[in-house]
Amino acid sequence: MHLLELIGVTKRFGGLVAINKIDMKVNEGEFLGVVGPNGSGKTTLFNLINGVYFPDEGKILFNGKDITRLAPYRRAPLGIGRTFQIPRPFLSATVLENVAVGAMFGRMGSDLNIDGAFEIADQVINRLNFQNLRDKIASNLTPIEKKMMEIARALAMKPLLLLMDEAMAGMHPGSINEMVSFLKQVAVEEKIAVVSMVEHIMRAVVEMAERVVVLHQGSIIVDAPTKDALTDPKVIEVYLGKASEE
Amino acid sequence: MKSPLRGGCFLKGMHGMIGNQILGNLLQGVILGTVYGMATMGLSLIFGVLKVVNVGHGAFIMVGAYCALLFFNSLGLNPIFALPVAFFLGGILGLFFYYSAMQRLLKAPELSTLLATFSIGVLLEEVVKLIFGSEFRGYNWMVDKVDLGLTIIPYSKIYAFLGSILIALALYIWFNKTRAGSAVRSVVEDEEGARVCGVNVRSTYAFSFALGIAITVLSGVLLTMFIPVGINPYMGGGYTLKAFVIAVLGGLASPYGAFFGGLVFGLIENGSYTIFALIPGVEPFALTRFFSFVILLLILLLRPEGILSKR
Amino acid sequence: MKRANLLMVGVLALFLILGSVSISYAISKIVIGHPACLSGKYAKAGEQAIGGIKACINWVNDVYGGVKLNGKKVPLEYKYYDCESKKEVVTSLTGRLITVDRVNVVFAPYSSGLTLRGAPIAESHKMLYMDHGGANDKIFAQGFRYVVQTIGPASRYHEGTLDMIHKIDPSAKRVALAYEDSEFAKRVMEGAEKHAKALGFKIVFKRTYPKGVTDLTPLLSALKATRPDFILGGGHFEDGQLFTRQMADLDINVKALSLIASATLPAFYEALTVLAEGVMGPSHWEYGVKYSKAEAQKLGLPWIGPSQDEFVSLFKKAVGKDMIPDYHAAEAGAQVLAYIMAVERANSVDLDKVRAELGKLKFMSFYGGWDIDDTGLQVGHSMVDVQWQGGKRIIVWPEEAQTGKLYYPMPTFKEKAQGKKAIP
Amino acid sequence: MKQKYYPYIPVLLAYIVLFLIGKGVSGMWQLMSMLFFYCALGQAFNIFLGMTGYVDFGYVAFLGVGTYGMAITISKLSHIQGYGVLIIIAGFFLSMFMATLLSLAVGAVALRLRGAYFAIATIGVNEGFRFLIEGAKIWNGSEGIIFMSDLNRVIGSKTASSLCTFWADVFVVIIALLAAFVTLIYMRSKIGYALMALREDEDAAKVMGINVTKYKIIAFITSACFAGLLGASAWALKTPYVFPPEVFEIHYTVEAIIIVLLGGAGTLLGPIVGGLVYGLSKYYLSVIIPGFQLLIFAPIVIIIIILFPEGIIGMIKKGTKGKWIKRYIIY
Repeated sequence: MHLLELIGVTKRFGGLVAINKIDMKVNEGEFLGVVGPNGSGKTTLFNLINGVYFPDEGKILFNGKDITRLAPYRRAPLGIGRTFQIPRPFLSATVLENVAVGAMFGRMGSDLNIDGAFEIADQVINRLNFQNLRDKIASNLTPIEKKMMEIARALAMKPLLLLMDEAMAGMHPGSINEMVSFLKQVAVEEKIAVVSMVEHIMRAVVEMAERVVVLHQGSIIVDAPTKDALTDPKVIEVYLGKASEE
Repeated sequence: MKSPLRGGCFLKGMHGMIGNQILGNLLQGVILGTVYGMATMGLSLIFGVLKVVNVGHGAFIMVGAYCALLFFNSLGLNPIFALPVAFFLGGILGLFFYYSAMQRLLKAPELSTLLATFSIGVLLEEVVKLIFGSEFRGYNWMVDKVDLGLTIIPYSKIYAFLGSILIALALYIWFNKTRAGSAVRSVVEDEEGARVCGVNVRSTYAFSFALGIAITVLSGVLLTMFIPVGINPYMGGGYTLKAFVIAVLGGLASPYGAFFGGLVFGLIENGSYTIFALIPGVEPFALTRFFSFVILLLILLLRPEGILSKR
Repeated sequence: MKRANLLMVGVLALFLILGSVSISYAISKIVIGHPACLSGKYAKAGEQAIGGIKACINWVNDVYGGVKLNGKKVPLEYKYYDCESKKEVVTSLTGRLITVDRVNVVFAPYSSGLTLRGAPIAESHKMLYMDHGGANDKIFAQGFRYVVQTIGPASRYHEGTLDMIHKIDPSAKRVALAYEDSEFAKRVMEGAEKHAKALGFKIVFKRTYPKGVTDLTPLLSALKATRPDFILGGGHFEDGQLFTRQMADLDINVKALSLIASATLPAFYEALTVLAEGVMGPSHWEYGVKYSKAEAQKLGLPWIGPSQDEFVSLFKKAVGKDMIPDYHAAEAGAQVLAYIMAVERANSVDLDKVRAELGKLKFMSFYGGWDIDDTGLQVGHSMVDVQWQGGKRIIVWPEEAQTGKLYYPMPTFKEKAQGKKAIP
Repeated sequence: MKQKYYPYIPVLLAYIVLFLIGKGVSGMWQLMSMLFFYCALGQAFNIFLGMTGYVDFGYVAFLGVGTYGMAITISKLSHIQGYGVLIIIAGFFLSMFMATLLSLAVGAVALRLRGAYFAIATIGVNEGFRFLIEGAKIWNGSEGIIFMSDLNRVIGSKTASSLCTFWADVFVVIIALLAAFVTLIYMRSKIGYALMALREDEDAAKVMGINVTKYKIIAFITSACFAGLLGASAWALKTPYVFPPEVFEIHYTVEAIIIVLLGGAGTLLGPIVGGLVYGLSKYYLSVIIPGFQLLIFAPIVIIIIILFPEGIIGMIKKGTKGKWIKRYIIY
């Protein structure tokens, strides 16, 4: 059985189709890269998976459970975590509190009391080793620090599936590698399936992902193990098409 | 309540008298509604652009009313002459309050902006009270009336009616045909987009706020042409509440929506009275107010984008 | 040491002697306490009331020579604080006046609400509580024993007007009632309705409009359809202007229009100018009323206090500016007179004796008649009716107070627009 | 575990000190009772306004129905003899019940809306409710209820007046303390963190697994309950009459907003500080320059909003994040 399964999912906005009859599977603990140029429907896809939008057609299964029309706040406890393209921390709270909120209402939330949540938050912060930021107020963080904090917040939710929207964008290569290796390590230990979404094919994804799904204009054009995917003519075409813009 | 009135009504027959009354009231409602609509466009414009609800809206209407009052009583001038002055004064007030306060609150939470605009309103009220005192003032512009059979309408009301339409029309043209106008429109529709298209959003903010206040003060003059009495520093509160209902009717963020919202509101308030008056043992007038707020809630729930907009 | 003891003995002895002669001589002054509205929304009325009270106290002390008590003349004193027109403040100040300042009587603050706020404290401390600013009859249905009213109750505001029309124009039968939907105006409306029915008038219209209304057109067009002979209404300051104005707009012409609260104020004429011609309004008292000693003798009532002109000059002295007193001042002043009369008749400041005398008391002053029923409600004071005639306020009713003849019927709005004045 | 409740100590002390001043210094009780009212108002409103960031412009409606709850109970049950205290208690319960009912109704409707739309909707509810009472002549319509005589009959005039002059204020203090305590409990529980999250970013909060609607309604109802009780004691018991225009006066809502903002929205100590600052400045301004209070006050409020949006306690709190003083005193 797959952890996540999308069956013929379609989402329209007014006239135009954002996601077009997508079928997609994610297995437990696997690393999946979702690649696609701007406007290819990646963010919409994430929003469908964690319930910000409901699909117009198709089904979404999580652990075999139909979550197609489940409210977002009921999905997180099932184990769907997420980070945003532009980080959305709770600005007035400290980093620790932010992360703790993740733990409180995440998969373990129901059987965690406040103190428990804060313990988990502490653990996560220590693992990502930014104890120095622990008591800083989120609004005083740098963009990168915010991203880090968001990843920590998502991990504190103890997710089975972690959706990462442009997680490494803007980080300098050193810390990207750090991050990637760290994520891999955690993912393996805690059996987290990571779906990382990026606009451009970059080393990080290649290193991280075992499989890549390439989105183009709302539909999947390629779904293959990373190496094959990257050499696939369709993909190259899409990205050559984009090349001019860069 | 067995007041002989109701007996009388029924004897005279519902259809005849009551019917004419409703029609007469609706006619009055259209005229008043148009002025109300005009008096709400500023609120909607400011919300549309700055996403700020001007809780002090009524105070600016009050300022306009005093303009008309002074023009008539002190200078002996026909209130129509007060219109440009009120517009100008409003613009200045708008710029002043934008740069002194609103500019710093654009990204602030509702809590701050609502309280700030409310305080601005209070400040205006108190200043006016300090200058002119808290007496209820008024002016008596002697004009003729037209008897339409159903009801009688003095010309002053008709001027206010036509004035409102003309100004609304002018705004419409300005919005759609001029560059500045379309800049404002683009910010209302999609601020990010507008920025990308090279619209100077900040100056558009300042400009729209000033314009919004200006037409609000202007509408104050028009309102006194409709009701030239009861002018006092605290007259604004009632209009603020009306303006909210009207703005929501029109979709809150759309000035013309507000204009037509005003029409609808006028019809509701005047039309429903005669109906409620048929219910024994109630105070129909208060019920018309209640009714208008029920409609406010319904629209907020069912069609927050306003009754006129097509989804 | 020794000297001190001697002194003490002496003092004690002195007290004993004095005490044995008579205790009642202990009273050296009578104090009136008042949680007044100096600031806040009733500041205007408050200033007037204080002026009126001071004026009458000065009259009592300087002209009248003090309050006669056991053959001695005892001076009156006045102790007041500012209650800021806030209900939160009235409570404590009333308590303070009674417990700390030990006054002999408390005059209530302005408005029914604030009067109600102080009443329970006065009642619980067994203190006489005189109401010159709370017109709501319901105050006297609360079972207070020591609350006494000088201001006429709201229910009687329009009785005079109805009597007048009943007398001068038997043909006018159709009356329309349109009042503000407020605690006070509602009382006036009920009273007017009762009295109108009693006099055989036909009520063809009876409606209210909410506070702060900005357009009366729907109500007025309904009213117009009932073709009344005259209209009674009003409630506050602004609505009266609106009412008259929109009557003019809709060209509703009646023989008489009487509005409470607003119509007697100068602002009313300033706002409406000629449209206000002939409009009437009831008032508790207006400068120019003709109540006099002679008048009192004619009616067989005892007379006390200054003449009207004396009162006005005393008032101006008291407030220290050239201001004409209005009815707030007059009723507060009259209340002082009522109290000292009761004290003199009781020949004591003992609460129950004074209250009993107040119950029996019936007199006339510059303010007019004064008489309460056994609940403490004012029934002896009839209001005057004022009419705008050529921009002046003329008292047209009751006849004994008249300063001019009534102009009746009121000119039509068309005539007014052409500059016709309501001068008989 | 115990130290969880240390921040409550300063709150408790503050009210005790105020109480002692009121009792001790003659003529001070009235000023204190006014301050009690403002503090309690802020404390109660803070639970919703402060913790969710939603601006309920119709908040006073809950005090209004609370006042009516007490008024109705006393005037309807006054014929029963010898159950005085019980009737008062029943009054409190009815007030709470009515406030809860109204808050449920309003919550179901308005809490679907956000930001400005919510604010406008709540204004609509407040005004609409008032006009319904007046128009449909519910509870005597505009004439209101004057129930002094009933109160006298229920508990005797002596007790009644000590109720009006002293005990009503004591109830207010108790309500304030309760509200503060509940605030602290919420802050130290998941509710508090959920509210913080939805105040900062409602959509993110949803994605984080927070049932925002549930927590909003919890805060809304709690806050409304305290408002109801406050109306019952500070208005109904202190002045045994109720007139619709007085109890639905929107300016009380604005005062409450100012108090919360002044002290620091969403802080435990904020409402007290806000209430004291607001109450005292208002009181002394009206003594020094009667009639001009607002003229001075309005610009001050604007300046505060611009310069100190977090309020007094909010600023201190920010400065002391993670320090012991914050954990125990400033909360």
